Amino acid sequence: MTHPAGHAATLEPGGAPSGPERRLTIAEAIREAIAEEMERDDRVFLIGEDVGIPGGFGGAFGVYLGLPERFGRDRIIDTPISEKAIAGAAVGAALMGMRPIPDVQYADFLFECMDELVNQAAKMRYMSGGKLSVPLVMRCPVGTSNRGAQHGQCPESFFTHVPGLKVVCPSDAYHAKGILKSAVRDDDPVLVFEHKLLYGSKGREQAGGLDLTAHVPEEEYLFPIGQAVVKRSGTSVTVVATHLTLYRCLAAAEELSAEGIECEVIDPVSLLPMDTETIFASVDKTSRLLIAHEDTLTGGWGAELAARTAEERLFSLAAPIRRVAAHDVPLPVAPVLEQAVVPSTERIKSEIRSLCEL
Amino acid sequence: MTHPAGHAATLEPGGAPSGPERRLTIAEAIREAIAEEMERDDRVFLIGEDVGIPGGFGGAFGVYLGLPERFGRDRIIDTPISEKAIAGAAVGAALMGMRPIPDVQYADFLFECMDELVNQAAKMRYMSGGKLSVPLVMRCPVGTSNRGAQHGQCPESFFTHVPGLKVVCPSDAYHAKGILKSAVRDDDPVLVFEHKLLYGSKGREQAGGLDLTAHVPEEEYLFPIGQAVVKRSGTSVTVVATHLTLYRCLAAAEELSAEGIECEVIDPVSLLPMDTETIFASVDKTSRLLIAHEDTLTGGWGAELAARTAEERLFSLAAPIRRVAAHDVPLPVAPVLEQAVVPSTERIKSEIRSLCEL
Amino acid sequence: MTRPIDVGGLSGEKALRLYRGLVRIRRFEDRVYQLFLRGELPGTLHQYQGQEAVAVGTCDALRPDDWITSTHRPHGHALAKGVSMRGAMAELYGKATGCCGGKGGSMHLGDPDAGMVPAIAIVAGGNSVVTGLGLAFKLRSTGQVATCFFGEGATNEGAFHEGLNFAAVQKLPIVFVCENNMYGASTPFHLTSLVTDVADRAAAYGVPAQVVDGMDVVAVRAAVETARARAAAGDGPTLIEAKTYRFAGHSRGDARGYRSRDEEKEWKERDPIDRFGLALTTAGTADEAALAALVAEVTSELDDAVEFARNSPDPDAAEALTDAYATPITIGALR
Amino acid sequence: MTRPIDVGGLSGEKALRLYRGLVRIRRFEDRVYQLFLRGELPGTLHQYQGQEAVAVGTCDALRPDDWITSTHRPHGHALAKGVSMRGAMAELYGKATGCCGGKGGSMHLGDPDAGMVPAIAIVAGGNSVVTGLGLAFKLRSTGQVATCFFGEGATNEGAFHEGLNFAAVQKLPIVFVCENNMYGASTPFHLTSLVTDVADRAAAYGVPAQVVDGMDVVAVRAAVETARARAAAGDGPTLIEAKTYRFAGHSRGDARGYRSRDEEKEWKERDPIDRFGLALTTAGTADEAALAALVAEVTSELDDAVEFARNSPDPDAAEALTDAYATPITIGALR
Ligand SMILES: Cc1ncc(C[n+]2csc(CCOP(=O)(O)OP(=O)(O)O)c2C)c(N)n1
Ligand SMILES: Cc1ncc(C[n+]2csc(CCOP(=O)(O)OP(=O)(O)O)c2C)c(N)n1
Ligand SMILES: [Mg+2]
Ligand SMILES: [Mg+2]
Repeated sequence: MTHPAGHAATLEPGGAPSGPERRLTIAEAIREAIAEEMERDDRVFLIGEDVGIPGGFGGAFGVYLGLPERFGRDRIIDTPISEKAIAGAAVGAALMGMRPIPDVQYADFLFECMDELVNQAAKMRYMSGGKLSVPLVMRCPVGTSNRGAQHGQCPESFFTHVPGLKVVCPSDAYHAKGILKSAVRDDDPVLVFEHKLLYGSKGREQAGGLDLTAHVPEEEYLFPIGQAVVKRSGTSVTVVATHLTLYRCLAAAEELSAEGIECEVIDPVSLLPMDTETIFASVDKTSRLLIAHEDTLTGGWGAELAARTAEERLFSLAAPIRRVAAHDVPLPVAPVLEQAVVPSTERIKSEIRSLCEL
Repeated sequence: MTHPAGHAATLEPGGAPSGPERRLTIAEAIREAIAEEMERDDRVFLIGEDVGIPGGFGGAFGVYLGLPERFGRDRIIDTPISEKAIAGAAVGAALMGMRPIPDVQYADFLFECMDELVNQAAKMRYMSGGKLSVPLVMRCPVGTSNRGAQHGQCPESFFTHVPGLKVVCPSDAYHAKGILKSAVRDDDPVLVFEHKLLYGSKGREQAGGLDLTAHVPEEEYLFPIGQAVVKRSGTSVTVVATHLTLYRCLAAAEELSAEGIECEVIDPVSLLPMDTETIFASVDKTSRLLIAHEDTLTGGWGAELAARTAEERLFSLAAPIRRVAAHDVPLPVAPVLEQAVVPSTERIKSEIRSLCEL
Repeated sequence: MTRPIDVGGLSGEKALRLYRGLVRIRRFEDRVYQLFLRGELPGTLHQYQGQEAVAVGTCDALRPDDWITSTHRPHGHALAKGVSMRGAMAELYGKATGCCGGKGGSMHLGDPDAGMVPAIAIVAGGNSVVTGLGLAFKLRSTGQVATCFFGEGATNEGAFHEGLNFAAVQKLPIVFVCENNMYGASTPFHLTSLVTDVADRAAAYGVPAQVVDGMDVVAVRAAVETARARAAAGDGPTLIEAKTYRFAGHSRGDARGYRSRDEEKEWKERDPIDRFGLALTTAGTADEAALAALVAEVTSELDDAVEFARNSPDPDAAEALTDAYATPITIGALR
Repeated sequence: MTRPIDVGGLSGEKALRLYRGLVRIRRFEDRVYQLFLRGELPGTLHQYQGQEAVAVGTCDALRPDDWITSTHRPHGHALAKGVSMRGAMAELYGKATGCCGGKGGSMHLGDPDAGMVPAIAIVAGGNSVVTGLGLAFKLRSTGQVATCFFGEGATNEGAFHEGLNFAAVQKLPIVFVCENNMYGASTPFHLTSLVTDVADRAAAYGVPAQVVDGMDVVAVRAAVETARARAAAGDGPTLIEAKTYRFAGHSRGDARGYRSRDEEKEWKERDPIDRFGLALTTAGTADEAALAALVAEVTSELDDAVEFARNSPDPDAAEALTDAYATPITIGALR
């Protein structure tokens, strides 16, 4: 079984290596990552809406609380509600050698600065013949939370279709911290998608009783972009999933274990580049692949992984590649409707079951 | 073999049913479609940059020449360079029951109005509980022509990931006219992607010697959204491709025929919804699938088709699913570089050959 | 600061209509907040208390077949434009009987029958879309006018600029109503713009603009009436800046740490309902009893709406998969 | 109309430097047009003849380590800011020795060594990106200033609005230089804006603005010098509107049917090179011979650049796959 050394072996469900316990939420881990990187490198700064106003929110999800006091409002820069200016400022500053962390509150609002991301950030290095780089890190909260069609999208897949960008989706505090630090040090633009219900700032209830903390060591570490994590070993089927859906897959895996189905659950962590090596090694073992995400089905990142598998591992497969994703509709707000759209543990379970019967 | 009746049987390479010859370029066919629809329905109007200025261009590719004189500049509306206003105006007018055809010149500039397209046009019907609709048709020229990273993209795949939108990619005059008329009559927002080098306005040379005209009957017809066209029958491998790449696949097919490889070449015409029935029927026959597009590989529409095939036709496949696409880089301008990025006939041929050896 | 509202020339009927409009929104919002705290409503809320005079004054000056666009803070706009209280309340509950069938929710309230596009929760999202409403009315010479509500924070968005400029150039029948409540979420406007009055931005588009006391329903109504007439006459859009204040936090759970209690107090002294009521009774346009009776009526309407919403069925889960398209499409087959 | 250029106080050296700047661009563009017609250059061209005084006047007032952003029409900006003629010409040929290695092309000319971001061919694309340049200079107190070139057509884009407002609020060291050549492609500005002067839009952001004769290199230089000093002093951005005219079509193959030959003639009478040359000789700052010698030098430089470009190798096809990332990534493995 090929997976990156030193990680999968000692994993607990939260995903962190064992060691003296220091459990943080994702929000805390991200805050720590930003603070460490700002401390280490004075080129790093934050820029966005409601990020540093005294008495304010510390960003839409409270992640930045305390940072303005520590680093000053010159490096935690509040902006007008102007996504193009925010993203444009980040691109321009990055071109000049800075390491901006722009913030537009919800991933849904990235559509207001697509030109800056797709036409500028992603292409500047190439257009310049490799002379310039755009080391920015855009953090993008995704995921439904009964806020309707314009505040719950998971648009990460769009960006996997943009050469020049990198796209990561950490799902626990350990990897969120480690990969964010890698992203800040990366010379290319990185979009970091985080799931709102996993921040942990509101407690477990919001995420359906999940423990949203994970062990985060005191000592500094990086987690590389492009490396997947095997969250659970199994031999019956390979399950690749991110964010809240990952936890639903893990729950499904536990329940299915009683039925004799042993899922190998993989958190890809990075979508672009994706660690297909780890995933294919698992598929070689299990002969079955199910991909699950909260982003909508058609054209989602699961399609790319399925396509690659169908090209490179067709003959390893004993059954069709199955995807479980949000249905191809905008997000409704009524809880009963919302739950019908996004992948539930039940739906995942029944898909895995039917896949293992094939 | 299941494909829509009445089409595949009588097809010539241009794709039109046989009949008295009246050969038009795509540009002419589109102009005719718009004129007919404007004549038929006074809710239809054009709105965009440089579309109607006297002495001007008739749109960036001359498609609208003559229309202002015929329909008046109230219905061929020139705008500021304001993609958000153009798309927003189209969304708003469509909500009020009009049938706008907005134009932003190049598909690359859609990134300036992504919010209007993705968050508004695509979601309004759903958010309103089905009470409102957004019948707009956005025509989007795509494809490389030595203009570099920001004037040659094929971003159609992004929009296949947006529930609520429809996406079509006609590649010849017959289908371009028929599907554009269907799009105008459709109650949902439709994005029509057309390849610049196939317009035919500049003659064959630009498109590498292709005959860019096709028979377009005098009498009115519609071509439905969601129906594929079998452009060439064959038994060795199914090739699905759009736009200029479709013609390269057809050329490759002719050349490979001499080697005993008979390609079945399918023009999907619509990407969302896609006529997988026709494609799967072909795959059932050939057991091999190659998908080709000028859009970049990772996350392109070929991934979705591959994923669906790997789910629904895995056991029909005798070989891995192969994709030929633009490499995952921004577009360079130097001809030698540009040609190295987009799928060439040679590359297509060698991929098909190697696929048929498997 | 708290100039009395000029109710001269206001008929008793019209006065009570306006007063009722204000009270309906205030009571609705206060009740909704309680229901939210009790866990009856999903998601989040952006409330409208304090700004009622803007919605009511504006919509009262519009024709019933005029249309509005709204924002993430749409409850007041919806009620003022004529979305039924039942439909609005049921939508907040996510019920099948909601004005959007439970698909829209708090941030997307709307109803074609009332002339309200589902509210657009993208800041300034309505500012580009509204141009199409105006364009449709102009192209078909319907005499209708479109009104776009937006906050002062929205004026820093590209959509504000493109929308207003396009409307100006095309002389579209549109009224742009900016509710300047001084904050975009936690951020005070003066940190995001060197001009203090949003109205000063209109000159860049050759558009006339007017600052109006947004806590004075009569003043707002008058300004919009003039702007509507201008729009309907084919003379193009007007920008009205209503200076106002939201009494509540930006969204539920906002402790308002970024503004002072003194400032809040000052603005509460200009409460648009208290002030209007006082003016009416002082001028003798209405008496205390009439106002109280009206409040009682509103309370019943509200009780009924809550009852209706509570007793309404949840949407059928299968409904989640309808309405993305006019006719279902088969790729992305939903399973 | 054709007010003589005031060359008083201009040293001979500086005068000749400016004159050379103008001539270099004009000759470059004229030659490029011929080369294009001969089929030597791929793609399309957006040419700069007529507007030379804006690029030259602006860049002469900047420090070498200042940066500029540019547009789809960047040849003049590139030469004025110090991109080598060889590098620019070879880029137009798509050669490996081009300033962007053949990856950028006509619409993306640029070079970090000259302080020029690869030109952004999205209209107003530079207007948001430039704020980041200014922000970086401000945060690091480098004393550098960023300059953003854009057309009057770009001022209708959201990016113009957001970029200028953000720069104003943050007091960024930026000079916004609008080249108002009266047309965006075929569309006259007056059909797209009710204000005639772009400068009148600056007040909406509390930004000082100045209209300057864009056919007068000395006037442009003076305006930018002042604006640059203001920016460097920490007082924020200035908007300069240079009234100018493009002598050629919008892009190659544009027959200019949307404007009159009379209008073109009027503007050609204000040719920035002729006028400046005349002013210099009239004032005795330079003599005809000196100007002619300079033109001859430019011609040699140009001949050399063409020769260099022609003789340069095409990029290796494998180069197409480099530079998307700092280190190649493996998904989307390129084959
Ligand atoms: C494009 C976009 N950016 C950011 C947000 C997040 N957001 C929601 S409301 C708000 C503040 C809006 O301020 P303003 O326009 O003044 O309206 P108000 O809330 O004061 O009514 C912000 C930043 C959003 N919804 N859309
Ligand atoms: C966002 C965007 N929209 C449209 C275009 C197509 N286009 C290229 S140049 C141009 C006109 C630009 O006018 P202006 O800003 O005045 O610059 P000028 O060409 O006059 O130098 C247009 C519409 C584009 N490149 N980018
Ligand atoms: Mg506000
Ligand atoms: Mg111009």
